Amino acid sequence: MTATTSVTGTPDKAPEAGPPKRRGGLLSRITAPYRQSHGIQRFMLVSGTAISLAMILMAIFAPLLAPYGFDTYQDADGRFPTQGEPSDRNPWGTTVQGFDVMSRAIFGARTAVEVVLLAVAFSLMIGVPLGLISGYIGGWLDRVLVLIMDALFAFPYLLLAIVAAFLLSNTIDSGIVVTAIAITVVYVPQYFRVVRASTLSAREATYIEAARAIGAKPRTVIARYLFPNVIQSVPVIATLNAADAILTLAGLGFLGLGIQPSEAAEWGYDLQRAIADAGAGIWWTALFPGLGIVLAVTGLTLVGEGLNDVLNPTLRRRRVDRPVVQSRRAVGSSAVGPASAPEVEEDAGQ
Amino acid sequence: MKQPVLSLRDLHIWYGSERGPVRAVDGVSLDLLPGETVGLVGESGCGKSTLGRGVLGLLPDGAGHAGEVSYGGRNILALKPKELAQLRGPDLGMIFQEPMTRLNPLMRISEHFEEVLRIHEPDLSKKQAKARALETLRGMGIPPTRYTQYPHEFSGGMRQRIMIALALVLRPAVVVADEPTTALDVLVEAQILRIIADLRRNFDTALLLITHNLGIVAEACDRVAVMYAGRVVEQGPAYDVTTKPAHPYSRELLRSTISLSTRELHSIPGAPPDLVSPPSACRFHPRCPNAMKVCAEQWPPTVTVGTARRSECWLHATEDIPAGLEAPLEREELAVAEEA
Amino acid sequence: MSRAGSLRGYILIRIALMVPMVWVLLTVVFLMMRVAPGDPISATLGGKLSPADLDERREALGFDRSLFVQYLEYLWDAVRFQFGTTITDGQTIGSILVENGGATLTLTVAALVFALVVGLPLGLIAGRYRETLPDAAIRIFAILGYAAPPFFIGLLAQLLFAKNLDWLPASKMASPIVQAQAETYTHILIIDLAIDGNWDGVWDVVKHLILPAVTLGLLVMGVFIRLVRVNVGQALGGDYVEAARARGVPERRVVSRHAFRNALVPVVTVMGLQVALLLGGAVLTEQTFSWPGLGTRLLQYLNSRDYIGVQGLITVFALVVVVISLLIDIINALIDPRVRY
Amino acid sequence: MRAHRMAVLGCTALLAVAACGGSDDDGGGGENAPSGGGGNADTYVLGTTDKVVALDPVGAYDLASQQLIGNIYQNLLSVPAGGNTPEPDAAESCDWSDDKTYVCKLKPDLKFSSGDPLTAEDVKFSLERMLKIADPTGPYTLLGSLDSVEATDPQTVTMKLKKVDATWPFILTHNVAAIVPDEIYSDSEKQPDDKIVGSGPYKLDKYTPNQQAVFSANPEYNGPNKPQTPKVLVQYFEQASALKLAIEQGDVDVAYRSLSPTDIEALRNSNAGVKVVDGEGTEIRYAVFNVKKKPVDNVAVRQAIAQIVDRQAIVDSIYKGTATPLYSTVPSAFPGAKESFKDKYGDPDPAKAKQLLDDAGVQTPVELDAWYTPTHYGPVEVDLWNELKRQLEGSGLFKINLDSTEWDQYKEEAFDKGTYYFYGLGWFPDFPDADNYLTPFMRDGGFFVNGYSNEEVNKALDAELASQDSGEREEQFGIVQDIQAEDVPVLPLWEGKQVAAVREGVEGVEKTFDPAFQFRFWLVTKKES
Repeated sequence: MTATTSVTGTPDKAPEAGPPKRRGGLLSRITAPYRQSHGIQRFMLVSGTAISLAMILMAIFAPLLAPYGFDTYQDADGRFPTQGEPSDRNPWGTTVQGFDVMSRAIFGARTAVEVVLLAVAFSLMIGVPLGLISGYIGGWLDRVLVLIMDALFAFPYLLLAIVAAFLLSNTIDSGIVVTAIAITVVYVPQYFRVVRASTLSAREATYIEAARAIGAKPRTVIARYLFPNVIQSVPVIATLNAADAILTLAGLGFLGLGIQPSEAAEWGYDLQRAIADAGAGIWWTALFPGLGIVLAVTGLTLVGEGLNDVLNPTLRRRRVDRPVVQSRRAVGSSAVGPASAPEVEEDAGQ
Repeated sequence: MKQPVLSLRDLHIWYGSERGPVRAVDGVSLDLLPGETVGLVGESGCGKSTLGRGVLGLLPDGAGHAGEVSYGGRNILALKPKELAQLRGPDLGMIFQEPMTRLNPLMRISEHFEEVLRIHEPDLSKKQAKARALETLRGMGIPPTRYTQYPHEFSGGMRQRIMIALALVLRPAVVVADEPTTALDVLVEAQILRIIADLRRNFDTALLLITHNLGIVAEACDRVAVMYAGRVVEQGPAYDVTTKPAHPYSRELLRSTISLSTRELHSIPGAPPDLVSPPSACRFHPRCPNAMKVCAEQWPPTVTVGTARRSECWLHATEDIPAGLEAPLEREELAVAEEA
Repeated sequence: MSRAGSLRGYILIRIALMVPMVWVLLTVVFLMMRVAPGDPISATLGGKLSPADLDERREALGFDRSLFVQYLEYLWDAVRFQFGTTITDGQTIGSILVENGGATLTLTVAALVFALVVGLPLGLIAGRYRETLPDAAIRIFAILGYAAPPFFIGLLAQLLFAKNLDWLPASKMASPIVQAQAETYTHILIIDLAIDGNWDGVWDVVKHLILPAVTLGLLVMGVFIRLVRVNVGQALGGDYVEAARARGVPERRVVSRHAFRNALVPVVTVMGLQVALLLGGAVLTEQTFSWPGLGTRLLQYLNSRDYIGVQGLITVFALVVVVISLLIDIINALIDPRVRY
Repeated sequence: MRAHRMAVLGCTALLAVAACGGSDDDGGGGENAPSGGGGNADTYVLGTTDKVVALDPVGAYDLASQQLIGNIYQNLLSVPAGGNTPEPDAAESCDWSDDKTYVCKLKPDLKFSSGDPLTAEDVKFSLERMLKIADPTGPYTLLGSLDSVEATDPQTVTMKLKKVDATWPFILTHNVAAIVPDEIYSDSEKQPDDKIVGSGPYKLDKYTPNQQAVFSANPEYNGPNKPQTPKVLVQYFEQASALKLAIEQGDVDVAYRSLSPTDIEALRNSNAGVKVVDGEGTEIRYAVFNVKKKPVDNVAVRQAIAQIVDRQAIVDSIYKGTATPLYSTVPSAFPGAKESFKDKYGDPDPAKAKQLLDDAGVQTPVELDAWYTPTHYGPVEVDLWNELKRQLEGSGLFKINLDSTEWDQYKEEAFDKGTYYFYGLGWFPDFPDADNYLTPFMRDGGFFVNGYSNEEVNKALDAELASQDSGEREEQFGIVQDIQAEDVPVLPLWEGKQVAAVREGVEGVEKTFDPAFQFRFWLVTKKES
């Protein structure tokens, strides 16, 4: 779902950037979407966050959670069987290479989170400032940047990632960095476009003129005034960016261009090796990496969609229960008065 | 004596909101005689648009209602959606305020007409339908050559005329016009008003004209109902109410209307009340210059103050005020902040 | 000023706008390929040719000249649709397009059709009954469709429908006999078979097409569902819908005729981007189903480190997306009169 | 077979299949199985994941291309199925007129599928064209010892060699000596893939690269190998899993080359109307030491590694019975093969290895870098090297850092720059003779330039090349193999079986599995099902 323009419904219409909301604490700003959401949105937001958090925790505490290392092939009493059935020694069975499926799955989360953090960080660091500067300063710089970014938009993002991985695989040896760079190349235009749009609309806002009027230098205007406002729509893009990063990582792994097993556990690679097993009725080697990818991406997309619904006011349907209407008669004693039915003058009208 | 074509009996329409029910229409009774134009005036936010939409049953899902809107012997509010849809068009018509967004941008004007005609009069042939539409449009001053153009190719005024034509092509008995001219400039407004005036002569249509412009009411309406905070505080013949308003709010409203003869501006202090928890008893008492103690404690009676005129105010029933409550209501000086 | 006049003007502007974009694209591809160290020739034929032969080959293809000269030559070739001949199997990019383009075209079109046929109605239902259970179910389905990578869905589909149920063929574009008999007129198998009137051949290709098209279609369907849902939701609250209801137009017709039609406009505008997503997904889908498309060829050239092949195909992919987004802008103008005006 | 034989893209030479669990469809009716009585079907379909590089012999040194070329063109001599000595094919008879001149007489009225006659002129044209074009992806280097070729008369070809070469008759059986029509083929450019003409048993009717190749029996063919099935379709697949599903569904009658070990094991145990056939193969996998680089310059280190490596464990856990342990670079199928490594090191024994290292005063654990290439030899390669790492580290004597790079960089680093000193390579036969498995590895650093040179080895190789007596040659081969085990410049690991999955009713596939590694279309028949 990289078509972010579709995320906010109408393309290029940035959410109105009113004056900065009152400086609620960071926590209240983070939990604001949850409080505002209700019904289905809340379910999506909450479940999405739960899954994503589970993934992140699994990644952080991988060494504690996983029974073995990601490339352990034996324990006290000898080697693991290859493609062994799930047993108490290997709760989720073993892969064709004799690794423990559960440990690979858990460490796979770590690799995924690493790539996601790197990719999102790179994309943010490049995309957002570019968008801000281009939107605020405008002129020929803006036109050139827009042209380049639109061109990059035309690229199918997986192809760009494949070629980038293909080109960089010799220079940079860590697969994780290569994948992250590949995804960054694709995601910078997304941030650029959204941030630029909201900068353009925020630029005209009165409080920006006021800041300029009191002599603020462009840099401070951008940093102190524009940035907090424009950042509002970035989390939605970030979650989808993360989801796509995982899919790209898996795609590269499947094509053999991603991370080698000796370097780290990667779901895409494990899934690709497990395709032959699945054909042979060995279900556990393919199921868990596949599930890992699907869950991680679903979690992130749910958060993205939930956030988008909350941030996009036009979508909110006031799901408020129908009030019970009591006619005035039933209202308490305070309003004493003639029966509500007005006397109708018989001879009304000419 | 003509039977009213549409009569509202103690109509309540409340919206659900986080802070509790918004009592937009809170007990309104009003009648509409065939061919009669009734003006419904009041400040914005007093519930007149809600009432207008309530008549056609165009309420959002979360709205609760009570009381009766009877048309042709049936209570519209109790009708099933299918029956209500059959009524809208041939019997009940509506004209909206903003013409720019009221036509489907992807459909030609001809398609709009063919759609509504084919739904309500299926046996009409395409040619007859087109003739009927063109005839109504000609009445609105829109040339047949533009029949197949798209909405975005018309000006605001033209689109409003098309909307009116669409509402009238099925010759409804009752038309609710929700501020039809507010979005238009004065010249176009005059044309629209002349068209509306013709309604009564050509089609004997009853018209509920919702507006906040008292000038229009004086000029185009037979009777007028003044609405405040969800209730009709005064109703009666347009001429009488506009020249000799009975209810203090009507009087204040007329005084703050700008006309060529206005010397100095007058405005009613305070702001329209919060409909979630409206002021007790007479809702105008916080802003009413003639407010008495009783006004804040007991609900004012609806009193007949003239031929077919009623007003809901203790001033008309000073004799019934319980002892000691007739003294004027002291009010602390309104702080400026509260004023805004 | 006839309406067509402004449409033609509109198209000319769009085409004019496309030229700088294509120029930027070509530059990006050119630079990207030069990022890697060494030059394409030594990378591809390094191990096989003696240094002397390598130099001679490099001269032949002009990789020894300055980067800028190479760049100008590359642009000049691109303008004349010469994207170079591959090093490993000496094919011109044009011939590759002719040979494998048809398969990718068939697959992406079928996937798009599936995504629209399934996505739009679901989006309509979700938009119409927002915040209800069906809405939630449809949205989850859309997300899962996107979240599961094509090769995972493809694998499951092959195991279930091809292996265990044996309803559908598991891979390839046609069964061996059909493919052997097919004459080539347009290099698009299904059309060639149709030209021959070989209808059970066509049916055979359709059967082979179902699994890959659905697998790839799921990737894009999610976006359509969400788009239609958002726009139908907004349209149902819109002014012209309320006006239509006031005219007694029944709710079912309001939803399908007014809300849905207007919700389609943004779907068309975003179609261009979906083509890019489809082409990306096509690489994985073709690999899983042994589909002889451009994606498969690109991977072959990647594995044989054939820079010219990779560079040519990537340029073609990007140009296809740009051209299609131009076409879509024009379609958009046809559908939505406001754009033309 | 020169170095770039390994340019076989993405193929696991070893085919292994995992048992197909879940509900097995019974004999999944292939919808294209022609109905009709018990006679032989007129078509069968061969499925493979190989990638064909070229169909003109000039540009084809990879195994995938040669599977087709062997059926399209004729050679003067060819190795019949199951045999391992060259027999006359297009030639009536061939013989040495002196130790450096080889004369062949052609059979009368041979024709190409285009109708053009096949004469000595064509043979001369084919050989000279091969050397003139010298395509980098072609096998032209095999004709290194050819000095000149003359068509003394329309039916006789006289070839003069630069040096005595007993393997020359074998080289004539190789695709490098395939006979092409001089009327159609050019002597400066490769023939396009869709205009291929040969005089072999089958002619190519239709070819869509990496999709399908359509063959039908060549009407003009009159040689020893009569086609039994008139039409043969070759289907190309991208993934082994898709190929396996195709054979199970009956879309394909024979699945040959690159089913994964898991696939083959599954097909072996499944009853989906598919059975697995195999014959000994001659593909080998071995590790190479750059004897000039620390720490493998010390022979004791290399011997210790040879002592620890457990070939049986590798074959069982990774290749699931589609490969067998290899104790010398010469595959066991060849006359003159000798299990020198087994004789010298016996069973794997880390203690003996430790002894070897202590005697040489080598500090343990020895830190070693090892390299493999992930895609070139297929996905199973990484498992082989993981296993080697586990075994060597398991002995406590070594610390292995494993690394992998893409194929072209791998060749550059290993052969040209020599930075890699312990890495894996594979090899296919050019012709079924032990020399083809010793000279390229042992003579002066071999094709991988590992810096190893041994006078005694070179002397023995010269002797076996010069002698015509097979007994004498086998003795020389033995000497070279023993030195190989002693100096361990190269560490043989396993030799792969040729394996294929075939549907019931398909006969003759196992007959073509022999050291020549050529899939002979004409041997295969398919019963009407």
